[in-house]
Amino acid sequence: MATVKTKKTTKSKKASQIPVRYRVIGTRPIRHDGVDKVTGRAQYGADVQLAGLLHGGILRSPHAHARIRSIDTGKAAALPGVKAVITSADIGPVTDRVVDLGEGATRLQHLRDNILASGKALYQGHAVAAVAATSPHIAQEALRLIEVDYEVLPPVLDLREAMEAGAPLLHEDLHTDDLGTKSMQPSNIAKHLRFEKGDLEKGFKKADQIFEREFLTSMVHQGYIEPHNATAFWNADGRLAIWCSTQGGFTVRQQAAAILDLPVSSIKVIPMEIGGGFGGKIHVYLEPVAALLSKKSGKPVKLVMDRAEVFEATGPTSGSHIQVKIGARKDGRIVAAQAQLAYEAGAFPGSLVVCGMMCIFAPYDLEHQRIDGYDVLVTKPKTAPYRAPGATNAAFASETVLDEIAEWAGIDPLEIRRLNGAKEGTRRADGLVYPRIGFLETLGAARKHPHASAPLEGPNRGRGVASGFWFNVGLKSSVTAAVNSDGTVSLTEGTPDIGGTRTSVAMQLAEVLGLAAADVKPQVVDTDSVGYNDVTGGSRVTFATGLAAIEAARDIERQMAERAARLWGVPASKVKAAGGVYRHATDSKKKITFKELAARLDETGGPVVGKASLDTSASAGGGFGTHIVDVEVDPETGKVQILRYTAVQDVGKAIHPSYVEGQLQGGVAQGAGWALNEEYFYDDQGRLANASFLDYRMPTALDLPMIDTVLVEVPNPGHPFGVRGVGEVPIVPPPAALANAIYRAAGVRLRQLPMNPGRVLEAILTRDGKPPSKA
Amino acid sequence: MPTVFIPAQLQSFTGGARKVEVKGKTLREVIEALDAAFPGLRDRLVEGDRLRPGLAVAIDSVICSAGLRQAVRKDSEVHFIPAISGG
Amino acid sequence: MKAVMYACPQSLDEAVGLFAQRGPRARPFAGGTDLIVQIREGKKEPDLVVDLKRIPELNELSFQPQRGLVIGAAVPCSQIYEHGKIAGLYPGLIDAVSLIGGIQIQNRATLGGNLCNASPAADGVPPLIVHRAACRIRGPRGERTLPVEKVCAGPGQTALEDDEILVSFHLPAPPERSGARYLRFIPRNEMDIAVAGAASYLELEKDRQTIRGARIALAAVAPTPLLVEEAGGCLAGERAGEELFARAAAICREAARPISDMRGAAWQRRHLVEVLVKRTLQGALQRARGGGASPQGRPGGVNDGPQGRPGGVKEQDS
Amino acid sequence: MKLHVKTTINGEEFEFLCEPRESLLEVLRDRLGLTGSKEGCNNGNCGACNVILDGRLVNSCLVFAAEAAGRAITTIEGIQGPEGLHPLQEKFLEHAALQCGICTPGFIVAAKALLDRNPDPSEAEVRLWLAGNLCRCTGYDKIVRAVLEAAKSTAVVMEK
Repeated sequence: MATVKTKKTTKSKKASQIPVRYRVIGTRPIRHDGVDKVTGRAQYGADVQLAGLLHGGILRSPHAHARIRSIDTGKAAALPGVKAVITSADIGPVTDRVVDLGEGATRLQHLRDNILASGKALYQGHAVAAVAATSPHIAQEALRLIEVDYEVLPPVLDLREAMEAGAPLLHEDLHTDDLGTKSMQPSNIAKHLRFEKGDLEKGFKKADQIFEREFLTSMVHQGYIEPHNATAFWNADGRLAIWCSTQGGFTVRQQAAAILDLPVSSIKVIPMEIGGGFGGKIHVYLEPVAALLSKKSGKPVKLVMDRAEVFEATGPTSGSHIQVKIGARKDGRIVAAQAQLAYEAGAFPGSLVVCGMMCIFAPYDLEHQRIDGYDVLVTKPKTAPYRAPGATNAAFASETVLDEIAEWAGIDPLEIRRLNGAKEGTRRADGLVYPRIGFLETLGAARKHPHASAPLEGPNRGRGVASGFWFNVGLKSSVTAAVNSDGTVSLTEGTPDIGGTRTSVAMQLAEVLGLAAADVKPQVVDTDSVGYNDVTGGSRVTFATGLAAIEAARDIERQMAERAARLWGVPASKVKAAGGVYRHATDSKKKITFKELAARLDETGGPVVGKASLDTSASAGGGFGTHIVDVEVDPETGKVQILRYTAVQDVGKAIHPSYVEGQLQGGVAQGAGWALNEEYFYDDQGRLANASFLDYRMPTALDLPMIDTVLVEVPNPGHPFGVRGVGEVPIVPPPAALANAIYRAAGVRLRQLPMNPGRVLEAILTRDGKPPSKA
Repeated sequence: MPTVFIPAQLQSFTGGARKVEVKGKTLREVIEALDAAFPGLRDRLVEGDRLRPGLAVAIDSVICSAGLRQAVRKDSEVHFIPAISGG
Repeated sequence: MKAVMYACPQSLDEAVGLFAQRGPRARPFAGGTDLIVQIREGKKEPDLVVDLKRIPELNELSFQPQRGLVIGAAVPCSQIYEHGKIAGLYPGLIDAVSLIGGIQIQNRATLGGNLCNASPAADGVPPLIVHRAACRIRGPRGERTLPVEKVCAGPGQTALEDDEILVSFHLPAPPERSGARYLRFIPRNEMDIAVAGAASYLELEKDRQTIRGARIALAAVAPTPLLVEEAGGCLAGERAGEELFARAAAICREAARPISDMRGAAWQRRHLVEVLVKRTLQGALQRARGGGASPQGRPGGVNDGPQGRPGGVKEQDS
Repeated sequence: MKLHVKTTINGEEFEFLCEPRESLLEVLRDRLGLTGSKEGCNNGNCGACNVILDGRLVNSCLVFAAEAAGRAITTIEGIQGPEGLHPLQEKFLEHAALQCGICTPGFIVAAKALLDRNPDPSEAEVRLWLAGNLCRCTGYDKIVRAVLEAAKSTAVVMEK
């Protein structure tokens, strides 16, 4: 542990070389892509127009689980205007293998089968065939002419039933990886994982009280407003171009290459502006299909999902069943904690249960822990990450039990968190030891916030508190930055900008070079035009692409110093750069600004280009948030109204505070929707009954109050400006905070998400001895 | 000697031991030493000349990016963890 | 979307002619907020949509003390709540038209469409029922009148023949000391379909205590909007009060025949009907006594500010 | 069979041919190249396709293109005046009222329709008016503030 500390301290010293009084960092410039986005000029994926463009459509399974006996596409192909029809047979034979997609590995067969079903349809909405035609309407008409012979099989909709022996199997060849041992019988449980620390039994023996609780959460969707889209053109030279809405052009390239069995270099992915992702635009759905349709028709093909397709066939995040057992002493100290998390993977293995396992007790310093996780197949869409994937479900369980313990021990909810809170040096259940983190600081800031002590006026009102953690990731980013003769810098990035990261990255480059944010011209480019980049995800872009921009800026600074040296005829070592001014170390008359120097590049050796390609995995700082919420519960209807919300978070260093606040506010809104109304509502045949914005019920402007934010800045030692990822943490606490507030307002503990009016009402009626008769 | 934390799914190789100490100055050496002590472990950690897809290594709680060449000190802790990113 | 033709007749006769020709293959079209979606989803497959928005009779919106209120079937919701006179006289109707969809929908959606779409959850229909609206219906065989409560026959089914057009609604002028209130329950604060809805209408004697007459209609708890005559009947001649209202609410609860679906469970809907009937009776009573104030505020204080809509109508969900 | 439609968009006369089944949104985007109006749901529940039709805010996905005949339409492309950005657009930028930006055109068009009718709305009125527009990124806080600030700034201009 000591060694860890020392190592970190060294890094902090290095960081301190950059002045802490910033000129650009921490200011709020207008984002570089802003005007295009407020005038409607920004080009998103669905806006792509190409000469001769065909429009595609996808036929989807109406059944949750069915064997596909045959597909007859003859009538569809014969419809005038139809240029291509494909099924999984057009993907070609596959040798199954595990493909590494940079940020996760998956079986190629599963990757392909999710694009176009072969053999079995495994969820309602599973793609079965696709067409391309001269208009979207003709494509839709053609889909109706495709005849599929299904043998309908029983759906598997309930997580716990799916785990039972004898449940209908999704994959007859899938055996459980049970703590490293392969199960004898095939099963819907893909994996059983465990984290363990200390001696659980010993811990529980020290407890004055043990709390055992059980939680259920429903599958929910990321709910980005822009539907998935992809346009592909398979050129006669074998080069494939894909325009799409994605969190990562390079992951699209990698997945498409694997599915289509092409070298990555023959695919160029052009990431268009992206209308929200939240983890849901990492998996490919349409891109390879559009490519195959283009190959078959010889023309560019555009596929755009409608909203129902987005709900039915793209990645929601896992519904879950979580059991928590926590032992506490009378003084509020937690002595042992155990959890069992079962997460829905959907139709193919790969839920992010492991993230839930990592996060469930992560805010606390607990000696004895055991956490088991199960990855479980159900006949629902393959799940995808969703903003701090797995952590929100987990925190709903742990943070509401903690609230119960606080009440039992007679301790303030913020205080019990402080009492047990993790800090630098705390070892998590997964074994890792925290570097400098800011959890306790968020608790302190929450306590000081006026919201924490404001009186609650009126009946049926209550206040809840909860905290949350996300580890944040670094991964790989590459940028290039070219100095222009007018003293500006063109910055080329490969991480799609979903929430203002062009600007937050450009600001870091500007800070190092002593430029204004507006002097940097950032753009996100295609996969042929920049080095490899991992996805915009894991709250990593401002951190990792920012680090790359800082490196590129330093590269430019070195080169510019050399140019100044050349101008003055002195050795480069004599030139010192600071704040955009290059000075001779000893001759004070010799100084030149970045802008002046940029105008003289031609006479000193030609263009200057800075570049950086980094793997920043080592230093991503974990993030913590603590939320306070007031609600009013209508005891007659069970409806919960959010009255006031405050989100406190350790953000490390806010590069552009407005967009950091925006991340917190957006995370809260999503978390509140998940908490109160959002869910995948399946009928007993496994058909999604609410695949529309109307019935999925995401929060509107009228459902939320202003969301107050407090940015706590405990610098991440792994970043020269102290940046931590901020995007994911804020979705983690809201369901628990709301559950705790509902309890204090209405006296009922809700342990199932969503806590919609029906559930709250049922709990209130049951508490009053009048449980509803559901006959 | 570096301490290797054995994930639950590999503890069947170590007879249930959660932590073992092995010699090694690089991750490669550590894994070789592990495999010598607990035959078969290497194949669960390494594929060809690389870590298996989906697996990451943290040395002293820092996720490392140098693969099997990563340096390991005498008092280091080595953790094998799932490679994951986020939303 | 399957191919379809579009016609935009300028007169009622022209429209009637089109339907006489095409029968069930033609669909009337006004706001389009239901029909376009239904065609897009393949739930309705007309060959022809007949845009009724340019026919004068379907665009009438007028009030005269003798004649009462005439609302053309193609008048969008926002025009109704922006009409100076209607808001004061038919507050129960205003409650409903100002909470259908968002502003964008209210600028297109019509009461005619709301009724003829025949959704059990239509917000516009229960207030029309309690305000005793009659429908003027025109077809090739002439004209007829039908009380609103007789129009819906089941989900998506109406008593209109395929060649008939709903022209307008006719609501009698409200008597003195009358008032109405519509509330629906939705999980969010806007943009949802009612889990349950209730409209109550009360007419008081001169003492402002005794109920002369009452009507209560429900939404989303039966295959059609439901007029519960027995509930209204039990109020007549009685002194207004909580216990009395609870009795009417209990009758409504018994009359409800809800289903369970993704929007709510049957038990929840029955429970909500009781709550909503009590609340709307209180609201109707206040209005009948001349108090425009709403009985229940929207939690969260969002309705505490100035009036939400240009029409000056405050609206709430329950 | 195609229809010939004459209409006015952002103050200019347009003529187009379309099938009767095409929505106004489809024609704006695919036939006229006005891709600022976005499709988020295609059934009137998100507001990303908002346009102003004869002074009224509507979802262009729920309007047949044929209905545009003889009417006046304002799209996001027509909000900016010759003198520069509309105050709403400026305030959206200043207040960081957008993240991914896909809902932004719809919000700005909707807010424009609000301020045209009510130049000084309260927070509650703004929230109610914008309830038909979904944003998944911002939690609405900064959007509501931007609209309120834009109202203030236009009020100042009018006083001058």
